[in-house]
Amino acid sequence: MALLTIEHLTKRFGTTTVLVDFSCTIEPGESVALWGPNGAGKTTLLRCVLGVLPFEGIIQIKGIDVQRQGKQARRLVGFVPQEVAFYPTLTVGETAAFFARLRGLDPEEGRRRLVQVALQDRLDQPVGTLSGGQRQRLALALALLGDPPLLLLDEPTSSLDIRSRAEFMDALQKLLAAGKTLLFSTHRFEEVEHLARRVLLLENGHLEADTTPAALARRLFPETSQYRLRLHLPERQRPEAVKTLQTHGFEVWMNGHGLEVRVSLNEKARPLTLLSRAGFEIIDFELHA
Amino acid sequence: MTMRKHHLSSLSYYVFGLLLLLSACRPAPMSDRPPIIRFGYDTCDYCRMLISEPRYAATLRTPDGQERRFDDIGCLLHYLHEHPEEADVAYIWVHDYLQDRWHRASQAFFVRSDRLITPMGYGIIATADTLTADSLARTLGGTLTRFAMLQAAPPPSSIRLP
Amino acid sequence: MTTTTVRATVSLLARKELHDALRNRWFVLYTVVFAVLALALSWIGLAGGQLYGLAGFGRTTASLINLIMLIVPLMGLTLGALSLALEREQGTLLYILAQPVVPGEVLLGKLLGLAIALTAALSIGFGLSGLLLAWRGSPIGLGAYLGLFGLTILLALLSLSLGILFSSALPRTATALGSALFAWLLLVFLGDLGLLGSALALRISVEQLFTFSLLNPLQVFKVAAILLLRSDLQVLGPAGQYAMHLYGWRLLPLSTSVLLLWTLIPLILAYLFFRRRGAL
Amino acid sequence: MGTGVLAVLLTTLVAQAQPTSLLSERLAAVAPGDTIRVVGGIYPGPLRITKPVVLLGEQAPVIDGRGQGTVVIIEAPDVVLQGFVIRNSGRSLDRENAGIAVHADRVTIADNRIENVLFGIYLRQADSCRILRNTIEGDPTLDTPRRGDLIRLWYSNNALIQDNTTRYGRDVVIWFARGIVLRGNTIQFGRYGLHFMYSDSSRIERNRMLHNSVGAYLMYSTRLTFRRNLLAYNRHASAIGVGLKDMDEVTFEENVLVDNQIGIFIDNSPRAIDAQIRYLGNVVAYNDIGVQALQDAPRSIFRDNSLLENYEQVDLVGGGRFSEANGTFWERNYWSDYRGYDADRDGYGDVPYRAVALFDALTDRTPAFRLFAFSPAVQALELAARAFPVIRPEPKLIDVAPRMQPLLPEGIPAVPRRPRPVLALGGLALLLIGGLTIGSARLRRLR
Repeated sequence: MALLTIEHLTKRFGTTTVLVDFSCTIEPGESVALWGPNGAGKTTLLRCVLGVLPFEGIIQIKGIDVQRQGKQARRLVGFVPQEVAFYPTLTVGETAAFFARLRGLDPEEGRRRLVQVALQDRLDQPVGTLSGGQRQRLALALALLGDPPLLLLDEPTSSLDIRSRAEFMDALQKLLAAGKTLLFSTHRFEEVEHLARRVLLLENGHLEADTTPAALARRLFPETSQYRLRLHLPERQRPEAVKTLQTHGFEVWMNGHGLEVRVSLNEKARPLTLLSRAGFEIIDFELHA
Repeated sequence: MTMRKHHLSSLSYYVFGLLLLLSACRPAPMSDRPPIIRFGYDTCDYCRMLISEPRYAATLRTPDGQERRFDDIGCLLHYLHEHPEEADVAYIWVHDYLQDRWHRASQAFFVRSDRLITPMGYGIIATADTLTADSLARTLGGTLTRFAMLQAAPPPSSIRLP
Repeated sequence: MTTTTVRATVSLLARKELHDALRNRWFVLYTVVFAVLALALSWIGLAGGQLYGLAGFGRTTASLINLIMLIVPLMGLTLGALSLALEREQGTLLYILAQPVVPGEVLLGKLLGLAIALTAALSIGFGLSGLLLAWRGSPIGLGAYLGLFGLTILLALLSLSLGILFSSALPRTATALGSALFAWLLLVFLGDLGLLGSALALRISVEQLFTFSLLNPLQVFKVAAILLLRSDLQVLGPAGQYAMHLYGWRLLPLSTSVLLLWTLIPLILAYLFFRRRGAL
Repeated sequence: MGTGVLAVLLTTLVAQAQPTSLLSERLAAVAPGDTIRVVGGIYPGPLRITKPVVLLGEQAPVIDGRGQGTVVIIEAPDVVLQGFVIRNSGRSLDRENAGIAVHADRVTIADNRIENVLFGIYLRQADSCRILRNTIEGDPTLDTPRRGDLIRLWYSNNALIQDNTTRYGRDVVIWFARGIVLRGNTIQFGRYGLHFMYSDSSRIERNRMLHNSVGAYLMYSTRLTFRRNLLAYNRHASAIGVGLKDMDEVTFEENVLVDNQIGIFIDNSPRAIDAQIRYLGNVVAYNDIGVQALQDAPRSIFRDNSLLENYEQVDLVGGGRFSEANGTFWERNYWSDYRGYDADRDGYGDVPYRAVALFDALTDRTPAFRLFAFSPAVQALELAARAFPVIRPEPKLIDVAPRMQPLLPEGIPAVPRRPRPVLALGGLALLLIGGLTIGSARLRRLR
């Protein structure tokens, strides 16, 4: 039996239609990425699956209708939003206990989950003072309360720095290995490549394609062409980095935020490795066609 | 959007219902019934005292629907003397001394006696017929009279013992 | 799998709401202002009576009713208006709705938590002035005092549910709060002034005036409060006498029901809006 | 010692054993002017006294009417009836069943307890009587209109009525009686504390009229002194503390009127063109309306009164103003709503007190608008009227030099004050509930 079934999902806000006749099924253990430009309907789709927005069509989790039996359905879902918002008056420990109770669990269970994401030392710290990465880890811990089979993540790494992002991805990887089903939206191809087995391509509310990361890669980066790797580095390191890459035969130039390197598809990660080894601090990177 | 429209229409129902309610609250058309006195609650429009005892009470209604209430027929007569413009046109009722009934003042029979202690001491009461009035006048040692005669005379003073 | 009962969920959400309310600057401010003013008014009101060996229901006692009519709706309306709208804007509403809860539970939890917070705040104001009144010998008895407290709680509840209605119907905090403040103006000032004006212009009868005035829940509260404190409505003139004659002491259960209705209907509307709107 | 007790016991036994007709027989046996001592015992009514005798009751002998007719009828002058318990009269209003009916002059009725009667003491054409220190109680189970008057004077001049207490009657009535002195009586829980009509040259002082529908209604009389009376808690439909209708030459002095619906109600008084009324040094406090007059109150002086905290201090029915042209003067009164100052420290405000209130002006013209009393909207209206004098109505009255401090007459019986331990408990309970809720919610972390 499919874990998640979406049939003829249509969502309108007033006169604008955000999702049009969207249907798909997701099996247990799958990891599915939602891909598409901003405004394509990724966030709305996830919210419909959560049942927090009214919509037309049917969404079922393990056969439970999210609109009619939302409470039971949501018990099967852990959710990590794009920008995590906690109650500013609560501490980390209180937040964990509160959401544990909300799921009918022992508050102790909430605090145990904090160990899993290495937040056990911050029980009495107000959630407002957590860093972005810590908040995201807390959100993940809360999403795992009660061991739901399905995790929904809405651009979970968008507010993280590169190192937190890597840690977070590793954590998700482990969850996947442990048998969780993931449905997440992202606009970073490397995350798709890293985590997803399947990609749903959204465009203007339509399901454009139900495909694989490899197919997506071919779409995005045809084999023959060259790509530009945009690297974000601290300003003082940039001239040195340019020199380093040029000595390894890369074509490099500087722009407003950092530098851009012309790379081919099969060696796109080499500049990163080179610079990291040479001790440069890479804040972020993007790959463009 | 549809919600808002729906809300508006329910509001208009509300207003409509309200108007209905209000129209129900309008005073009923003037009837031939005497104005209601809430005994022990309303005050006399002449002497301003509480009207407690039905059997001495009197009321009138002016042609434009204003109501007056009196605790003593003597107060009614004083009032009419001071408001001659209402005296000829108003509908006037007096309460029966012996039964729980109202009479039109012009049709009632009155007894005046020093031994009747009415609320303001004017010693005037009203009855339905001449027979009752006559026997009352005899037992109380008073005189039988009609409303026109009471009105024609100067307003009564409170009774004084001889 | 563990299941959570509706009761457990609502009580948890209510406790969280209470926890939040007690840390809300508005709430603390209202509580303090209400307590201080109630105390001050009782003190001033009794000061005269103490000096002359006289006590009664004077202008100053009236100003206690005035204070309640001014502050309590303001408390309820603003707290209610902030309740959902603020969380919606912060993003916490989405997060809470993504948990295994239903909108009705969230709404009920909010209402309950805020109602308890308001009751606690008013208890302190009432308790302090009650002690003062008892100490200095007041004309108000325990029955009337507790009755007035109960009516005030009802008033708080109804303004709270009105505020929650604005909060659920209007997407942004600023508009919800603005509408709530406008509703407060309407209830407290404009409604009465409008009725006064139209009564002057249209020369409506005493009965109609009374009926119309009951459209304003604050007037209903006032009539019931005066009936409680004075045992009659003479002080409200012919309209009061009319009401007293027509209903007598039935006015008390009647006005209580009207106030409850004013609480219930906005809540139902709020629920419908909330379900339709969801987390957005 | 032992014999003394025995003697008392014996007397009591003898009194108890007396045949009930013995009192009438003893009356028949004595000569006019004799004194009869009656020690204890219960005697059946009615008792008719037709000789001028002195009847002295000791150990509260009872005369019981057993619910039939009038209990004691006094038809001889100079009778003294003292120290009895008189109870259970008939219930006929028409026959005027009373505890004691007096039809003769110079009768003294003192120190009796009169219980469960329709009328209490009824003086009919009985001059120069004295009613002293009696306690009279009607039947509280009857509707007020079905009750009788506990003291009633009818064509009975020069009576002295002093230090009596009445409860649960209809009215205390004084009609057609000159030269009455009514002093130190307490009249409670009736309809009209005092209904006073056609009774010239009288004096009413130091009485307490509490919890009646109307405190005192004074009508159609002249040369009345009404001073140092306390009229409180007289509230009922259309209730007033003291009403004056067609009264001439009244000195209304140092009375205290508290918590009535209307403190003083003035209707066509004075009536006579050369008559005057003086309201001096009264305290009018916590009434819905302090002083209400139909039209003006001409030829009246209001001086040294203290108007405290009345919801509406002064009301002129139908609007308008008190006019000095008609001889109405408001002078040196204290007004609790006076907002002026006293820079020269002479005890009187330097700015005249003006009774202007927009809301009063509205309600004087349209009383129905009183419905909006206590509304914050009305407060806002008043504020606006103060800020923008354009919409300020003409003042009802002007007191050129209002007092800065109230003037309180001394020696007036105080309004009974009730301690409120129960209220304190209620307040404490609420405080605890509120405090504990907030305290526990703040202390206990959300775990």
